[in-house]
Amino acid sequence: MKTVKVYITLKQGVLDPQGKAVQESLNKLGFPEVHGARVGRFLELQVDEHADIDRQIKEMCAKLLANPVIEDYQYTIEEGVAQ
Amino acid sequence: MKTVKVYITLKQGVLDPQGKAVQESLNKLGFPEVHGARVGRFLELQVDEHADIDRQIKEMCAKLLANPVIEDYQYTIEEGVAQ
Amino acid sequence: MLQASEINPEVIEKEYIYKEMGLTDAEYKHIKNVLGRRPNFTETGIFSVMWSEHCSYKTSKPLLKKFPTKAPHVLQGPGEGAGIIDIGGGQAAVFKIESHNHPSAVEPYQGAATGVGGIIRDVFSMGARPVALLNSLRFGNLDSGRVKYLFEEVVNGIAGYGNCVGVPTVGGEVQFDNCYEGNPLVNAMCVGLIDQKDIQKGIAAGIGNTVLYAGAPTGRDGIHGATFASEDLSEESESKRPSVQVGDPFMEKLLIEACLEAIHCDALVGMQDMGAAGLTSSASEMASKAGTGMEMDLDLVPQRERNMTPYELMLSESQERMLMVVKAGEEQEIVDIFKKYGLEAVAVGRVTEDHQFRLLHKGEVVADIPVDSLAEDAPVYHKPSKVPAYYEEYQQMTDYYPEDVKNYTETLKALLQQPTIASKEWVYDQYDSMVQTNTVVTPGSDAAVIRVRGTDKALAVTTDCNSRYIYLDPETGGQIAVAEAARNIVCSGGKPLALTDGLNFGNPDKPENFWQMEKSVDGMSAASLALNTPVISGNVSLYNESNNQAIFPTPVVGMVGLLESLDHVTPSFFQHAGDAIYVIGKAEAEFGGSELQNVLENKYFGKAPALDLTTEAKRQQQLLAAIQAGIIASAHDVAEGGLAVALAESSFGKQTGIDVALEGDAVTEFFSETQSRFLVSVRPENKTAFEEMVEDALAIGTVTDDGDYQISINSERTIEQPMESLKALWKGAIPCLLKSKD
Amino acid sequence: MKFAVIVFPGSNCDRDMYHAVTSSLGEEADLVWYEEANLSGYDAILLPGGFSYGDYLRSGAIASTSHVVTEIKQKADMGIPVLGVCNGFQILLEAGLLPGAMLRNKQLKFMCHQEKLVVENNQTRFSSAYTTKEAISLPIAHGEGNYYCDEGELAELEANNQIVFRYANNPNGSVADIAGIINQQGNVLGMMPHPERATEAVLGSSDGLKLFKSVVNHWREAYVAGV
Ligand SMILES: Nc1ncnc2c1ncn2[C@@H]1O[C@H](COP(=O)(O)OP(=O)(O)O)[C@@H](O)[C@H]1O
Ligand SMILES: [Mg+2]
Repeated sequence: MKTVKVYITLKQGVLDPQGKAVQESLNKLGFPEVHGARVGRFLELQVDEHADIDRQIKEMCAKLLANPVIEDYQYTIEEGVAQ
Repeated sequence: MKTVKVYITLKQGVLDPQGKAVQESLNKLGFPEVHGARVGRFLELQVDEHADIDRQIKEMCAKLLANPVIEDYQYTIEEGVAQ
Repeated sequence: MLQASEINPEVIEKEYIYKEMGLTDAEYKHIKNVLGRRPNFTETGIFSVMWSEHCSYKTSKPLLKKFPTKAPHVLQGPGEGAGIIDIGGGQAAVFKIESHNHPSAVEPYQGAATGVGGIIRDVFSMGARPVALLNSLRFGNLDSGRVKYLFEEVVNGIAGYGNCVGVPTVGGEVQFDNCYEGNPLVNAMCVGLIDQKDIQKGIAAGIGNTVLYAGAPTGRDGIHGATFASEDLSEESESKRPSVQVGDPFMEKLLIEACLEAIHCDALVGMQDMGAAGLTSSASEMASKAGTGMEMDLDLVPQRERNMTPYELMLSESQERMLMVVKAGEEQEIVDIFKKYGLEAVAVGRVTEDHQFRLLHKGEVVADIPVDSLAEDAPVYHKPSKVPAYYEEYQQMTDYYPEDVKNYTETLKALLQQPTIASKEWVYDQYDSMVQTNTVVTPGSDAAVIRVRGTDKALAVTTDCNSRYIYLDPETGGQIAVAEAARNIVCSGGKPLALTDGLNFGNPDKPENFWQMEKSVDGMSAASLALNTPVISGNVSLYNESNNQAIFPTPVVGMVGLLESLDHVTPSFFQHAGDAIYVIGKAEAEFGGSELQNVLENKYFGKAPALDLTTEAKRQQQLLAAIQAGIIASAHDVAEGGLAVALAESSFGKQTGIDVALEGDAVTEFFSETQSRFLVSVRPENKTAFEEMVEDALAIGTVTDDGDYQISINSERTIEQPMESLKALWKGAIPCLLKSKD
Repeated sequence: MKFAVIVFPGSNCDRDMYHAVTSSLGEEADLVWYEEANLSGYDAILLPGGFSYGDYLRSGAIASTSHVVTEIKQKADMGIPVLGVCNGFQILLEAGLLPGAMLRNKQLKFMCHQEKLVVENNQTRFSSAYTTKEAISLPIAHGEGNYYCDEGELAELEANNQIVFRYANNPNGSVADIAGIINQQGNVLGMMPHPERATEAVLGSSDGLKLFKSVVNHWREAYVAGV
């Protein structure tokens, strides 16, 4: 079993109102050092071992997990089951 | 400037309806190899260099970024500005 | 490590483990008597939740008996998932209110969301389609970061769940007072519609019939929820945090559709949601009500987590689960319906005739309890009650009169910006109030109005409770809460039919708190009798305290009324320039518990306003008759902030102005909170008819088109303001408080 | 004329759409469960609002991968009119039947109220009963209605007159105040405001009725001989 971690972020250039709100709140809360924040999604998948896993993850991302119009994704494949 | 990446996940045992919907949908889409999915959040912060940055990130997570009642978080601190 | 379930019966007794589960020595002894032996760990847990206040009402039962619960139009009073009233034409309205205070204090989004989910299940488990949601909320003052967070997240949670599940949130109320700072209140009400022939009950009838479990698998969430709800909020409850449940409104939506399809099957015998105390209470209550027993094999219960113990399975409060009893041999029909919606319905047990509640796990009997002992043998406590010192002191005070009001305009502006009075648009804009396309009157009015599709009828729905009056004088305040709800229904054009009550109080072991409960219930009962609005369902939430300080007694009233025709729908705001403005009822100098007292003194003391139930009933009947006769252009009740505020509120709906002349003491005329008063507008041609139909009405002015708020008192122009500027203050107050720095 | 109202798990404006078509408009409609979908025999396809699959992952994303959406694409290619409202619009975007994507409202809040719109293009089969630049009022009810497309796509939408409705006072941050767009062929319309909630005066507005009437008019003219 592999643990696939997928990080999905809004594309550069796409306005991120949530990120902006997070940054402002952090500044207000007493963290003026924070100059930018972007909010994305983080998925952890448990996937069977598989020769073609790399291609498969790409396909999952393209078909469902990320929306190519607004989002980019990255992923890592790790051994074993995450806890 | 540092790039702080924060990964926020639901605590073990906390219901993740979103993860379940994603898993079922991946299975249906022709990826029966996916046995589990959990959906979390992923934040990228641009933060000024700072001696105490570690403690500060923890504080940000505790105060705002993560909901300690149901979520866990992890983070990494990287050099430079992410693109 | 020793698994909790392996703690043996001797140890439970010797080391008082049962006390940690919330049972007293006497209760434990009683259980031993009932069983004729020591209960094992699972059984102790089952008794502890069933005998908790939340499920057994052991403290409140003697009080609840006082409520009038019967009337010809009551089809189902207290005792089922929700109460039911006849609305004619073979149809009925189903409704109930429920609190989720403690979970919301710990995790406001999920606490509020699961509160909404739970009350919706109570309604559709009766076979009714949920058609409206309301909520009644209380928070501390909006000046601390924590309170703002709680407020924002609770609203967010209600929206998140209600919007997704597709039931419009059409009304409710929010009030802010210091006493709720550490213990917010989140009460949710759901109203459903049903054809009377489809009414379901939560009964496990028919020996040998199958028990089906449907919906979400069981996890470890919310274990101890029922007992948690019966404790003070303290440091300790922090450590119980992992028990927070997460709602899945998507699953609930599927459950609604599946259950409402299943009720048309002959195979279905009974259905009940798994709410507080989960599988334990739903299963045992269904058997108890039917006079049967039940046997379940816990290995068959769908499970989300591994190695769950019988104790955990029975006490879990995982959301979005239903229990059904289905005719033996006809299970497949039901299973197929659930399958269509992607849901599992699994046989987990059967109805037995031996009146035992028997549970099997891995081939062993892990609980074997006389089923009636869980419900009927639950202890009932008659708690001592004592008049609080503050009450006697307030009763002796000379009547409070605000001497310091000099500038009426500034006072009006201050009142309009008080969060309890200010526009709640920030809240209800986040709720989908229109889905199902029946919402004729959307939030922001006195009562919301939902059309009954296919008829010319409509339901008016509201929640109300001014806890300040109840704190000052629980009996009068209790009457006022019911009367105010009925007033709101009447103003919208409906005839009040029945109510559901959400009794939120502090620790009942303190005699002063218990006295508050007793007196509130007396007051509410008297008013429900006088207004012919029986109590058909309700909920009790006790131990609402933080740092040993109780909240104001807050028995929320949720009321439903019927509009015989959509023509009777009446707006709360003025309609046309030239209409005559009347106020029904005369103001007395009554300021105890008023918003003005709050503004000036920052606390509440003195006497609550008086209420005469005969006058109240008469005025409501006359106003309703006038509405039904079609001679009322708008109607609004005079509440917090008095007539000056009511006049402003009635002017904010359309671009109208007012020109009003009053006589008497200015502070009293403007700001007194005297009860049983209404502000109405009438087209000029209907004035005579109106004056003939409605007593105690005084013409005070006209609706104008100049967009100005103008009042004179004793012929002297006293307040003159552009309506737009007043409206801006009223509308902006809550968003502004939320934005301001902590 | 016969409409298919597609019901996904979590759709919740399906009945509203059904009532708008059958009661207010007086045409035929079926509620069609997404798995049982056989779309032959329908003259138009309606994707209603709601929270298909709980809006989990991204609104409309999971529903857009279902088999019925493939079938809807085929019907759209054949010229059958397809209307997606709110979640239905989100599904059309996710499925690529319309360009762009939906972001969260810029205030990060769900909002529900009447909103003023301007009919930008009345030359479509969904808007011909309106006059051009007609000001109408329709309810919105969404948390993710902040329409996004890049500059190139926007230029194309503008050039082809594909923007059918714009907000008069942009409530959610949408690019170019876009409230509803149509595909190039002119038979697939997606919009965030709810016309089906505005077909009876008693509910606050009947401005949505003309949208459905336009669809019926077009169909009568095109397919019913002698009308
Ligand atoms: N304050 C009350 N007034 C009237 N009836 C009440 C009150 N509290 C509870 N009840 C009735 O007792 C029954 C059990 O309530 P409850 O345990 O809250 O329901 P559930 O098991 O669905 O959570 C319900 O029928 C409810 O209407
Ligand atoms: Mg319940």
